[in-house]
Amino acid sequence: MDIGSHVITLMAALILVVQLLMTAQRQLPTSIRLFAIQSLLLAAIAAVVAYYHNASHVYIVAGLTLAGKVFFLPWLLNRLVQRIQIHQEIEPLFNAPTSMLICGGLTLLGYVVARPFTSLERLGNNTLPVALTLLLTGFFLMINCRKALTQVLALLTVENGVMLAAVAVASYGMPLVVELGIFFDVLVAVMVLGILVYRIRETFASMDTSKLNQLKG
Amino acid sequence: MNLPALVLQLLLLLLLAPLVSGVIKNWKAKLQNRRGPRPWQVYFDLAKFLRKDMVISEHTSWVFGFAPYVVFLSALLTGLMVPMVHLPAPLSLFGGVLAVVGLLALGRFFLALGGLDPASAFGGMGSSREMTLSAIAEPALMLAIFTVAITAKSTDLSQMALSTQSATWKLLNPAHVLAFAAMFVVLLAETGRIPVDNPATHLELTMIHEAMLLEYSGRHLAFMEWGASVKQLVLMTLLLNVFFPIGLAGPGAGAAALGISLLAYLAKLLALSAAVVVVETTNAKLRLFRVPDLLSAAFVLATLALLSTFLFH
Amino acid sequence: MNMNDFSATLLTCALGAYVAGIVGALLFQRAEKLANGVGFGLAAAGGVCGIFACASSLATGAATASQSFALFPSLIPYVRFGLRADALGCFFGMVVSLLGVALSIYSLGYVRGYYGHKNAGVLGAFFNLLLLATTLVFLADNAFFFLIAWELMALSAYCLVSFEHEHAETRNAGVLFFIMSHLGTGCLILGFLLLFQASGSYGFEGFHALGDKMPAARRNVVFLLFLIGFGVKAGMVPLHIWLPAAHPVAPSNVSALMSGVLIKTGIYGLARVCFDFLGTPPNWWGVTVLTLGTISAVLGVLYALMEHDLKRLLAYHSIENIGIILMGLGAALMFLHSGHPVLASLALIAGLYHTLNHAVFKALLFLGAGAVLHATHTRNMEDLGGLAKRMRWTTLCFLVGAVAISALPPLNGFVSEWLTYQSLLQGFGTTTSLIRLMFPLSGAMLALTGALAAACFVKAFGVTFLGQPRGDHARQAREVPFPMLLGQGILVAACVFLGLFPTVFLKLFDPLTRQLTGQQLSQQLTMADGLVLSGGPAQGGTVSTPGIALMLLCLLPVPLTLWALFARRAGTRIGPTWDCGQRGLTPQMQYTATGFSKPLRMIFKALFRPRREVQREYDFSPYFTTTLRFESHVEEVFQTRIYRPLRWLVLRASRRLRALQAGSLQAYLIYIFVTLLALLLFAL
Amino acid sequence: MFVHDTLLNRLKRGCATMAYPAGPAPALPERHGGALRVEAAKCQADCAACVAVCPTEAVTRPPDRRVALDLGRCLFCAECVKACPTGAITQTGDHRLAVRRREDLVLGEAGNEQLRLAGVLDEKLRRLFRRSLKLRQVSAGGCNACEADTNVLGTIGWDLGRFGIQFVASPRHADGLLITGPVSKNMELALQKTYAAVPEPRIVIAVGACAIAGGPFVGHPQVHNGAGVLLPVDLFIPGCPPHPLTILDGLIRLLGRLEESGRKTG
Repeated sequence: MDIGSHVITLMAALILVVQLLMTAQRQLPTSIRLFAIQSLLLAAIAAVVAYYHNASHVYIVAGLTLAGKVFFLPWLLNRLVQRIQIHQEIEPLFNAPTSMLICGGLTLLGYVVARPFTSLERLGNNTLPVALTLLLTGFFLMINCRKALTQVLALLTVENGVMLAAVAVASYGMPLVVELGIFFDVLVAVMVLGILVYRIRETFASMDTSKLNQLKG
Repeated sequence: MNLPALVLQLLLLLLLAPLVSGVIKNWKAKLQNRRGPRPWQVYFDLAKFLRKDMVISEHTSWVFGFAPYVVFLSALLTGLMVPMVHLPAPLSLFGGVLAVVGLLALGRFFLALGGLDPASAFGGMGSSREMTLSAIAEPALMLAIFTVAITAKSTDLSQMALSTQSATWKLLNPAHVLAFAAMFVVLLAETGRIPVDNPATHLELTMIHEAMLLEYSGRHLAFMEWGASVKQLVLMTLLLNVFFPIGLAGPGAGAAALGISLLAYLAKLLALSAAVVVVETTNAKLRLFRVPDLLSAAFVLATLALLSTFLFH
Repeated sequence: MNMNDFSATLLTCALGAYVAGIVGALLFQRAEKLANGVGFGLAAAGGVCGIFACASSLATGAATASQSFALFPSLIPYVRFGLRADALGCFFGMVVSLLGVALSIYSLGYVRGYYGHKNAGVLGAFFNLLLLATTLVFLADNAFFFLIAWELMALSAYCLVSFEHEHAETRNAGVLFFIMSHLGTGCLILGFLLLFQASGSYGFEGFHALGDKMPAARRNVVFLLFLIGFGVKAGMVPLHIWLPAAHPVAPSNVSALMSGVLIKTGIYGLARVCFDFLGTPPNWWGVTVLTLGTISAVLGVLYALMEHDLKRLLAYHSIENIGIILMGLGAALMFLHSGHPVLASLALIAGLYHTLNHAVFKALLFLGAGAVLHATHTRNMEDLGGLAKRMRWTTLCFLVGAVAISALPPLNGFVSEWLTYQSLLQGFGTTTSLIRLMFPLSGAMLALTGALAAACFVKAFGVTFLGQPRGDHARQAREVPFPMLLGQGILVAACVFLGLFPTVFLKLFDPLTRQLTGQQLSQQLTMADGLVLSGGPAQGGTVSTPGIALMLLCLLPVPLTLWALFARRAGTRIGPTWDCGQRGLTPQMQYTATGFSKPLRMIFKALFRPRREVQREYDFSPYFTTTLRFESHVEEVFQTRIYRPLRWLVLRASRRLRALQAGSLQAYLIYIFVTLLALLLFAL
Repeated sequence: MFVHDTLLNRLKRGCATMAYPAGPAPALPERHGGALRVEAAKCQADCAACVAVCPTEAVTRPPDRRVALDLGRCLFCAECVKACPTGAITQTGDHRLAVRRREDLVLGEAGNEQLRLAGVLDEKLRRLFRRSLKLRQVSAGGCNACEADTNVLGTIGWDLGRFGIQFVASPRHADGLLITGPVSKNMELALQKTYAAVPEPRIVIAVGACAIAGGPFVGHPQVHNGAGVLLPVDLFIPGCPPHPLTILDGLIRLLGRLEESGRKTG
């Protein structure tokens, strides 16, 4: 039982590392690839939890994450990147060092806030703080970069954080219907955002969302 | 409620009402140093109106012919609810003072409609002014009634008279005196006496009560006039027997007690008529928009009466 | 099958009839006659079932023992679509069903006016939806279900109000109604949330006597929220501005339903919250409700007097009568506080009996106004007149309604005001503090209201029906089709029956007062086996409306014998009205509605601030005017003094807030992120 | 205090109404000659002195017949009395002038040197109006002198109200019309409508020379020469203007109240 928890803690830490990497670098394709790795780790955690709690429906969740977030979504985003031919995130709000610092602060906040709840976890300790940090840093990532596509990616990492919390803490408690609900919700959101990104590209010849303020009356 | 008492009071009501307004007219003339019509002149007028034909306007609907009967019957019914000679009034079970005020309002409602029906400007003016002034007079009347009803813990007129009769000091009680003053002003307003409206005027523009009757003739006019005089008698009796129930015969009174009670009642009635006559001859008619000030003064009097119910004892 | 199931099944089939009415009306939209018949026929059927269901459960006392039965299963936790036909709900259910029957029959005739240019099916559908929603509001047993039904009612009422949406006036009135009712609903939601917080569940039986368990401050907040929420719907004075705007523009059968029943949902809510939920009230609640009631009554009738639009006049009278009902409820609350349950139930009966009476005679008056509108296509009294000879039956029905609303014996308005007077009078002795002065003073204001109402309805009836027709629309008016007269006839019968036999209805109030104040007064208030109504304490004063009516007939022989004795040979001649010998009276010489209320406008100048403009055009000399334009109107004090400054403030604040909407996505994300962080920090 | 002084003053003055008709009639002013008396016998053969002098041709002397004085048209200016050489026309100082029929006003024939005074109303009307007569006054043109004198009857001295006679505002309440003035063309419609508005049974009283025969305006194109042309008149009270005593005498004589009180004084 403790092997499982060790494995899960390790993978949660790895997810956190991947998240920090995403905040630091500028390249779009690498971001997508990092997102795919993160989703893969998440699917693995789900599989381990399912194995140790022999909760069959969690396997489905792991499978779906694998199929959806590791293969389908990165493929979709990559196709989009090829179509738009923009690979650089030119000037984010905060440069790399400050954003790294902010992510550190957010991680600290995540741990402080999640501390009273860590007793809930059965497998792997403090996966919940990681999930919370994932959520906060994803949010910060969204604010940080202007490009619509990276904002979509940031939204997906936030969703990964939520999924991690769900799987790690209440995997056997969370009814399947809610999981499915969240999953499909994300799927649709991404598709819509994809179209939106494409439209922004069409109208403003750039993915920079700050152009949107020209729409003001 | 026994039938003989009812019939007797009905007859007394019908016969006494014109006499009272006749006496008031006669005394007013005496105070104006002229001989004036005899007190029973009103009977002659009523008898003549009954015999005469009627000319009805072409624009009127059935409401015009219906109104005189409502005015006359509602006045008579209120008369039967008010104790005149014998203490529990014949119909006291059917309604207390609130029913009396309600029935008088019913009579006024149809009188005003009768004024509006023939499509003449005078009728409309009379109805408008009558309804306005009676609306302003209503709170003062109700507050004065409330004052007495509160001390008597009942809205039944016989009960009020009994409670005032039982404690003689009640007559001088400031609450009763103030309430009586307020009710006296409302009496002048309701019966269209001088400070508010001049009953003997010929100038249509100054009339209030008379303007609504301009289109009535023959027996309709007789019922309207008779109803108005019965209403005046009812209001005066209400004033007298609630505030000064001296000599009012109790429930099981014999013939002698009833006789004394009748005499006492007539004496009080003449005294009140004298008061009305004095007010009428020594005052001039107020301008229409000064009358609300008079009536709000009455309202203030009634409020003071209410306050003094529990300030002084 | 015991009584409870009988009324439950009847209730469900009533609701079923309404639903069928909606579907039927929409299905047969194309065939107007069919849609009208099906829609309103089913509404009438639903009404009849509703009356029997509620009356039977009230009469047999099944109402108090009734459990709630779920209408259909609910998926969401805390929400349960349960109906409970308890005494208060049944009483109001009976009111809405009674009106539903009369108004549906009336609508069968009234809607014919809409054939050709408006869709009668849609009107029928929304009419049924409004009836359904209102019945559900009265019988709902769960806060959520109540709010859903409340919202459904508001929406269907909005659609019905703006049915004739081609006029701008209607659209504005509809939007105003919409905004105001949602302000109220907002307060209700907050109130129910606070109640949920105290009781843990949304079921009404959980809320019972919850006030005693809640801390005083929170209880007062809940009371204020519900007072504002239900006050808006009831049309209490400061929150009344939507009522005189919405009722005149709605079709007449709808404004009758709204004025008869919709504003009563506010009263039902107040009664449910103050008497059922919040336990023994502090004194200031009763004082507030009594004061607001008195102010509503007096201002309502004063503004009604200034109107010359027939339906706006009736709308203002709704505010007046709501004021009178609130006076009854306020007095009842004060008696509950001072520990006099008998007096409290007397005041409650007075308030609720006036609710029933007002529903009946106000609907009757609106139907009368609708009939006048149907025949003359105008609501402006200045163009009407002389309808008494052209629309004989409508005139009679309107007169009965006018006598009833002016609280004149022997009809029902007088009975409920008599009960209110009795409760106010006996209230004087309940406390020794200065507060008891409020009772006689509000009694005096009630008397002022009654007399002004009588003046207003002499004006309304006299100017509209009597005299000469002022416009040619009025000259060509003809009597309305039979169903409309039948609808009015039912309500006239109800008015007379409610007026002459009040003691029969007092038995229906027993389960209600037993549930709310634990008293049962019908024996105490009935004397002489049902003919005489007593005010409670012995020798406290009695009234007998059947007695008054009977004596009025018994005294009829007096004038008849005088006629036979003196006037046997007297004839009658029809001649022109006396016009001082001029060339003849033209309709313009009659007293107009504005003229009639002129003395009162002068007396209450301070309140009305009347303004009049006279524009005079002339060619060569000012003494020979060619055209003269006279305009006089009364300032809407509440609009100009309270709502317009409020609106200006809201607009200025929102203009400043607009800067927040910079349009940049990142700015929005930062706002969300910052609030998230703040909440997390706050949660530590 | 105002009320106190008024009451005391009023009570001190006592009743200021005259005793008439129970007591003696108040004296007429000396200028008022009273009724005229015509003794046609004293007339000289072809003397027409009075005819020329009369402003309203009230005196006529057709060639073959005796002199005729129509009191209805007479303004009581007494010019004819002064002009008559033989004193055929004399003033009797009698205030009683009211008559029921228009022809009674013509003096001069053998039997009627003086006026035959008005008899009482027929029995049905008398019993109806004896104690309560409400009149509606109509001024149909004229100089308002007759209205003034009728108005004087309402003062405390004459006090018409004590006989149950009263002037009312609306013709619907009235039992009869009291017409003054020569009924000008302008007032014809008003007079007709007022008469139509009075319910049956009704009477008409014409007061003053104008109302009887047009008075000084007789023959004018804008005038109908008196009320008799349009309405059935029940009582004529000649004079220009008739003295209040004459009007009062006419009214109570019409109602039969005079013999009653007359009987009292024997």
